[in-house]
Amino acid sequence: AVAVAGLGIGANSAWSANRKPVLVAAAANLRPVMPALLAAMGEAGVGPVRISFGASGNLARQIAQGAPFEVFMSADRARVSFVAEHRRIEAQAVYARGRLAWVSAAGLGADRETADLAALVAATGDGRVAIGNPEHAPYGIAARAALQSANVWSAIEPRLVFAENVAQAAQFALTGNAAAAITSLSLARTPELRARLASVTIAEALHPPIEQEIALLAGASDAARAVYAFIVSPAAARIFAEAGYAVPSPAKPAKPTKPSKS
Amino acid sequence: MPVDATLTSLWLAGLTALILVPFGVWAGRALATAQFAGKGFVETLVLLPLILPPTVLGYYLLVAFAPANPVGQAINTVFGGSLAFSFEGILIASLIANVPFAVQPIQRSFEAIPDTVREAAWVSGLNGWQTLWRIELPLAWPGIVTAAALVMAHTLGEFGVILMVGGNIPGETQTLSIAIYDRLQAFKTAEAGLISAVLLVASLAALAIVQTTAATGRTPRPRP
Amino acid sequence: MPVDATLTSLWLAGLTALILVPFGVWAGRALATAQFAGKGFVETLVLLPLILPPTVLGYYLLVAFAPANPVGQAINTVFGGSLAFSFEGILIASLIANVPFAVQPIQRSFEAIPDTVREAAWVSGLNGWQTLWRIELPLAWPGIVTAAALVMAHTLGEFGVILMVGGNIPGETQTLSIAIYDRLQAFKTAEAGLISAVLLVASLAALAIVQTTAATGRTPRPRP
Amino acid sequence: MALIGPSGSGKTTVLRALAGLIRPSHGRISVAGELWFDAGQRIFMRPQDRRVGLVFQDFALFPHLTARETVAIAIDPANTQSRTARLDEADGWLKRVNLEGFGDRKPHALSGGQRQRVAVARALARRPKLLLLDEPFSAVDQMTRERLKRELAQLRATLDIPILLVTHDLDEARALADRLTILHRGQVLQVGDTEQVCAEPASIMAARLLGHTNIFDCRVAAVASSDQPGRIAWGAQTLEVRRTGDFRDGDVAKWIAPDDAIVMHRRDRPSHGERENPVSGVVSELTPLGSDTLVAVAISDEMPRLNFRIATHAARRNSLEIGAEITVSLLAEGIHLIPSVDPVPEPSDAP
Amino acid sequence: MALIGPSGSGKTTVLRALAGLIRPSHGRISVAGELWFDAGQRIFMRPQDRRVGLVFQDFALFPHLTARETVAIAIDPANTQSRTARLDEADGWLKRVNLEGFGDRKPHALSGGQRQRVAVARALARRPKLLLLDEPFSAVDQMTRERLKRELAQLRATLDIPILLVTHDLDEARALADRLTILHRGQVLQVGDTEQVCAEPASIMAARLLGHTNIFDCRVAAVASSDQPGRIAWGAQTLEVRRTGDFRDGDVAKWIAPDDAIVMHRRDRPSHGERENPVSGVVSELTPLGSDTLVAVAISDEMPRLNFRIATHAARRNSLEIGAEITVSLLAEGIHLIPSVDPVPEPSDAP
Ligand SMILES: Nc1ncnc2c1ncn2[C@@H]1O[C@H](COP(=O)(O)OP(=O)(O)OP(=O)(O)O)[C@@H](O)[C@H]1O
Ligand SMILES: Nc1ncnc2c1ncn2[C@@H]1O[C@H](COP(=O)(O)OP(=O)(O)OP(=O)(O)O)[C@@H](O)[C@H]1O
Ligand SMILES: [Mg+2]
Ligand SMILES: [Mg+2]
Repeated sequence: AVAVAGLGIGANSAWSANRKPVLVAAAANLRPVMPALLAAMGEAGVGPVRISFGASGNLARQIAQGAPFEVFMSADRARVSFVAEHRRIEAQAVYARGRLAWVSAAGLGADRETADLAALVAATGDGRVAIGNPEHAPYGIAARAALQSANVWSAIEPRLVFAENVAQAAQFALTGNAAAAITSLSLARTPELRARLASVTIAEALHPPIEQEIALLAGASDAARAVYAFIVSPAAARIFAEAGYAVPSPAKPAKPTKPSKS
Repeated sequence: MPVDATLTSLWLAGLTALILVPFGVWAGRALATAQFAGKGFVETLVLLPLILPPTVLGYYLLVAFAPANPVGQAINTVFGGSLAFSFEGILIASLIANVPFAVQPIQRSFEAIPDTVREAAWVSGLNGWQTLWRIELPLAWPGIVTAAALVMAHTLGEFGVILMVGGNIPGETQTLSIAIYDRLQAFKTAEAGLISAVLLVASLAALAIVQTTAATGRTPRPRP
Repeated sequence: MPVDATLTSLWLAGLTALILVPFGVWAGRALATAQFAGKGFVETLVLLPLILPPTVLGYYLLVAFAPANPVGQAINTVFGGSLAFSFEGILIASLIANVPFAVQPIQRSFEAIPDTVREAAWVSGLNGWQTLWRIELPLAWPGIVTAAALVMAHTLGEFGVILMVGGNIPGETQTLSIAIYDRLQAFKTAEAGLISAVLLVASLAALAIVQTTAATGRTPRPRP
Repeated sequence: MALIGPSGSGKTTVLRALAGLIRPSHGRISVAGELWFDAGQRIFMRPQDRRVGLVFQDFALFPHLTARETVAIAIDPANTQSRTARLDEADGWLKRVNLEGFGDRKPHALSGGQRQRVAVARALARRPKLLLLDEPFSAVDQMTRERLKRELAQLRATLDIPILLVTHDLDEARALADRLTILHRGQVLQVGDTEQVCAEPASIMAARLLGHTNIFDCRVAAVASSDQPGRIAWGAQTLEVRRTGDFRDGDVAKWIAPDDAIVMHRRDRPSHGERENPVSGVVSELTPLGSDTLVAVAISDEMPRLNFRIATHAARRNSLEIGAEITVSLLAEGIHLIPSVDPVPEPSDAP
Repeated sequence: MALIGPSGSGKTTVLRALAGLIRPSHGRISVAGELWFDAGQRIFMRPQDRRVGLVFQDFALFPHLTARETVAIAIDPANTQSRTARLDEADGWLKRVNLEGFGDRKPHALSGGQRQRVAVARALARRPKLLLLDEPFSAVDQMTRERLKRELAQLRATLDIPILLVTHDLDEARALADRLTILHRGQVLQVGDTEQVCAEPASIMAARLLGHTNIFDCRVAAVASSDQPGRIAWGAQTLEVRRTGDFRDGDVAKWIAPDDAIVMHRRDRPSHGERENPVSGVVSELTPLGSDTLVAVAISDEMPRLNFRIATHAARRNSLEIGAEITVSLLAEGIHLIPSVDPVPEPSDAP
C-alpha cells in the first residue's frame, strides 16, 4: 500500500520511519508514468521510494558530485556514462525508449497514425514550433534528427523555439504561444495534454533511439536493488509501453545484475 | 564565445536599466514623499516579483502573452504580434522581475532628503521639475546608482523568467546566462566556465564604472 | 499543499534573514563609515552573486562542496559531512545568493546618518557598541527592514541555486518554489496556481508585517 | 517688522505659513496687493509663485551645491538670463554677506556662521516681494552682524518690501524694525510701532518679553490729564506718572519702568531730574556686565527690588558697593501702567 | 573661559579637538590633571572617556529619541543605575532648561530654541569634567537666555569645572567668563582676563572683534609714569593718557577708547571729568538703538569720527541733533594704546 502522489513527494511518514525510502533521481520526462510505476511497486512490495525529478544533466552532475541517490533513471545513456566517470555503478540497463510526438492546439488537419512532418510543419504556417533544446536535451536532439530526416529542418529552423526540456516545450504549445511542439509521447498521452492538444506519434525511424538508461549506484541498499530490478522487469515494461514508451525487446542488461528479490 | 548571446544580454541589461531607473525615480519618489491610503500595500506589491520563483513568474507571463486570452490579445494589438519568444517579451519579463531592485533603493534615498531642503528649493523659485532635477536627483544619486547597478547585475544573471518566456532563440532571446546553462547541461564545463568568467569580468567592470560614477556624484557626508 | 516544502521554505527564508541581516549590518556599516583602499572593489564584489545566473552560481557551489577538492574537504571537516543535498547546503547557497540584498540597503541607511549624531553619542559617553545599538541601529532601521524584506522575499522565490545545490529532495531540500515548478512541469496548473497563491499571500502578509514594523520604527522625517 | 516671542511661540510657524510651506486652517495672506492665501475662498498660491526670500532657522542649504551655485539657484533666470551671469551675480551677493572667496565651498566645509550667511545671500538673491528672516544673524560674530544689518537696512531703503525679522535680540529689533509683533503661544500679544511697544507693553507677559525687570504692583491714586500728572501708590510711596491710560482712580495695576527711566542721584552733585519721584534704598546686588553694571536696589524688605543699569565707570566713580544707601529718581515720563492680570496664563512655554 | 572670533575662525574646530572628535596634527590637551591628547607621544583618549559636555552648534540631537531619552542617554549609568531614575533625572535637567512638559517630544516636533535647550541639557547631564558650549544660547529668547545663564553660573559655582563658551555676544562673554580668548583664522590673537582683554586689546584686529569703533592714529608725545600721565598727539590735539605700555616717545601707535570712556558735556551744567581731554565736534550721525542712542561726532573734516552711546533720554534732554556742536571728554583712564600695524593681515575671513 504505497499511496504516492504523482510527484512522489508523499513518501508518507507513517512507514518511512521504519523503512528508509530509496532516493531515486528521475528524468523529468518520467513524471507522467511515475504514478503507475509507484503503484505497481507498492503492490510488488518494493519501496518505499522518494523521487526527485530534474533535468537529466543536472541530476547526473549532482550524482557525480555525491548526491545521495541510489538509483538514477536517466533520459539517455550519455548521462549515465558521465556518472560512471565519477562514481562506480553497480548495474545499468536501458529500461525504455522514448518516443516523440507532435502536439498542436490547432488540430492536425488529418487524423493519422504517424506524423507526416512535412505536412505538419506546413500546417503551422508562420507559427512558432517548440522543441527541446537540441544542444543537450535528449528529446531535443531526437527532434532535430527527426526534422532533419524529414527534410524540413531548414524550413522550420527560423521558427523554432528551444525549451529546457520536453515538458516546457509542451507548455509552450499548451499556453498557445507556440503553434506546435515536439514533445515526448508519454507527455502527449497525459490527460492534461490530451484534453487540450491534438497529438500524433513521430516514427522512431526518423531519429536515433532515445534510450533511457537506469543506473544502480555502488553501495546501494537492498531496497534500492529491488527498485532497480522492478524497473527493468517485464511488469514495468508493460507500464512503460502503456505510457507511450517503446520497450527494449528483452531488457538488456549492460552489466550482469544481481539476482533480485522480486 | 557566444557573441550573439553576449550582445543580447548587454542590450537587455542596458535597456532594462534605462527604462526601470526613471520608473524607479518616479515610483520611489512618490512612495517617499506622498502619503496615501494603500501605501503599505503598494510597497509590498513592489516586492512581489521577488517572491515568486522566476520560472513561475515566467510561466504566468507566458500565459498572459498567449494569444488566446484577452490580455494576450491586447498585447498583440499593442505590440503588433505575440510577445512570447521575442526580445520585447524578455524585456518586459525582465522589467517586471526587476521592479523591486529599481524602486526600493531609490525610495530610501528620496526619503533621506530633508523636507526643508525641498522647501528651500521651492522658496528659491524652483518649480517641481527644477527641484527634482537640480536638488532631489543629485541628492538621491547614490540610491539611483545602487538601483541601476542592482538592475543591471540582476538582468545579466536572470535566467528563469527569460528561459520561460524567451524560448532560447539565438540572437533574439538567448542571453548569456542561458548560454552558460546550456553549456553546463551539455557537459561543456570548460566552455561554461569561460563564458561565466567573461560575464563576471564584464559585469564587474560595468559595475565598477557605475559605482565610480556614484562616488563622484555622491555628496560627501556633512561635517558637523 | 506540500507541507514539507512550505516548512522548508519558511525555515530557509527565516534562517537566511536571521543570519544575513546581522552580517549586512556589520558589512553595510563598515562600507558606509570606513575608508579603505579596496572599498570600491568590495562594493562591487558584494553584487557578484547577483550577476551570475543562479543555476551557474549553484553549479559552482556544487563543485565547491564536492568532497574531491580541497574546499569541499575543508567543508566536510567543518560540517562533518558534505553540504550538497543537505539543508545546511541550501542554507549556505541561499546566504551567498542573498548577500547583495542584505548589504546594499543597510549600507545606504548607515550612510544617511550624519556624522555629528554619531559624534554626539560618543561625547555623551556611549561606547561603540552602545552607539550602534541605541543610536545607529534605530536610525538605520528602514534600511535594515528593507534588507530583511528583500532577503526573505528573494529566498522564498529562490530557485536555481537551490535546485542545483539541493537536488530537490523532498522534506530536506525541496522548497516551495521548486514544488511549484514541479507542479508546472507536470502540467498541474491548478495546483501550481494554488501553491503560488498561498506563497504570495503568506509572503505578502509577512512583508506587510515587516513593513509595518519598519514604519513604527522609522523616525518621521524632521520638520524644518 | 520684527517678530519676537519666547522659544516655541510659533514664530517659525508664522514664517512657514507666509512662505506657503504650510496651509493655515484659517485666515488670509495678501502681500503687495496680491492675494496669496485665503482659507475661506480656498485660494493657495504655491511657494514658487510667492516670491519670498526665507532664511530658514536651520539654513536648509543644498548639501551638493557650492555656495555660489546655491545662491545662483535663487536668482530669477527671467532677470539674469545666462548661467554665467547668474553665477557672477551670486558672487556679488556672497561678497555682500562677507563671504568673498568661499563661493566654491560646499556647506559641509563651511562653519556655522558661514552657512548662515549663504542662506541669507540666497534669500536676498531671490529679490523677494517679502523677506522672511528666521534669526538670520544668530550664528555670526558682531562685526559681520553689523555689516549684515547695514546691508539689510540698505536693502530696505532701496527695495521697499516688507521684511519680517524673527530675532531674540531686542536691540536688533529696535535697530532694524519700525514695527514689532510679540508672539506668545501662537497668539499675538501686541503689535505696534517698535518704540511704542517697547515703552508701553500692554501686558505683564509682553513687558517680560521686552526685557522689563521692574514690574511692580500699584494702585492708581489720581489719573493723569493732559496738563496734570497722575499719581500712583506703590507700597508706602506715591509716584508721579505722566500717563495713566484707561485706568481709573483706585484701579489696581502694575507699573513698569525701563532701565533708562531710573536715574541715580550722584553723591557729589545734583543730577538732572532729581525732583521726580525720588526713591531711596540699599544696593543689594551689583553685577558688572562689561561696560554697564546692573544694580539692584532694595527699597524695603518686603518690596521687590528695583533694577537698573549704569555705566561701569559711573558706578566706580560713585563708589557704589553692596549695602550702600542710594537714592534714585523714577522719571515720570518713563513709568507705564499695565493691567495687573494678564489675559493669558503665566509665562512658561509648557505645551 | 569664553572663546570669541569671527565666523570661520576655527572656534568650532577647537571645541571638536578638545572633545576628541578630530586629532590635531600637533599639540597636547590635558584637563584636570589627565592627559587627553599628545601628538608627540601619540596619546589620544577617545571622546567617550574624556567626559566632556559638548553643545554642538547644530545641536546634533538624536532624531529618533524623545527629549527625555536624549538627555537620559548622557547620564552616566554608574551614577544613576536604574533606567527610570535616569529618565527622572533627565526630566530634572529639562526643567532646568525651561523645557518642562516637552520630555515626550522628538526633535522634529520642537522649535529651534527648544532643540538647542535639549542639547544644553544633554551636555549638562553628562556631569562633564570640561563643558564645551558652541553658541549655546543663540536660538533662545532673552528671558530663557537669562535663565540658562543663571543655571550655567550656578553650575560653574558648584561644579568647578572648566567651561569653554563660544559666543558672538560680548556681553554674554563678559557676564559668564572670567577669561577670554580671541581667535582669528585659527590663531589665538589674545588671551587673558575678560575685563582686561576687553579694556586693553593687544591689536587692531582684537579691538575690532571686541566691538571697538574708536580706533585712531596717534604719536606718543610723552610716556606715562606711575605718578605722571602720558600724552599722545592725535591730529592737532594732544590727549592725556594714564598708560602708555611699552611705547616710547615718538612711537606711532593707535589709540582706542571704549564707549564709556567718552563723556558728553551737558549743556546745562558741568559733568564729571570735564577737565580730561575735552574734544569738540559736530554731531554727524544719530542712530537710536532702543534705550541707547549711537552718536557719531566729526572732530574735523579729515579725521575719522568718534562714536559713543548715550542713554536715549539723555540725548533727548540735551536735544542732540545732527549738526549740533558738542564737546566730549575722553577719559584718560579709558584710553589704550595698541601697535599701529597688526602682525596678521586685515580683518576678513577669506580662506
Ligand atoms: N511637527 C510638530 N508637531 C507638534 N508640535 C510642533 C511641531 N513643530 C513645532 N511644534 C511646536 O509648535 C510650537 C511653535 O514652534 P515654532 O517652531 O514656530 O516656534 P518658534 O517660535 O520658531 O521657536 P524658536 O524661537 O525656538 O525657534 C512649539 O511649541 C513646537 O514645540
Ligand atoms: N571640512 C572642511 N574642509 C575644509 N574647510 C573647512 C571644513 N570645515 C570647516 N572648514 C573651514 O575651517 C574654518 C574654521 O571652521 P569652524 O567651524 O571652526 O569656524 P567657527 O569659528 O566655528 O565659525 P562660526 O562662528 O561661523 O561657527 C572655516 O573657514 C571653515 O570654512
Ligand atoms: Mg523658530
Ligand atoms: Mg562654529
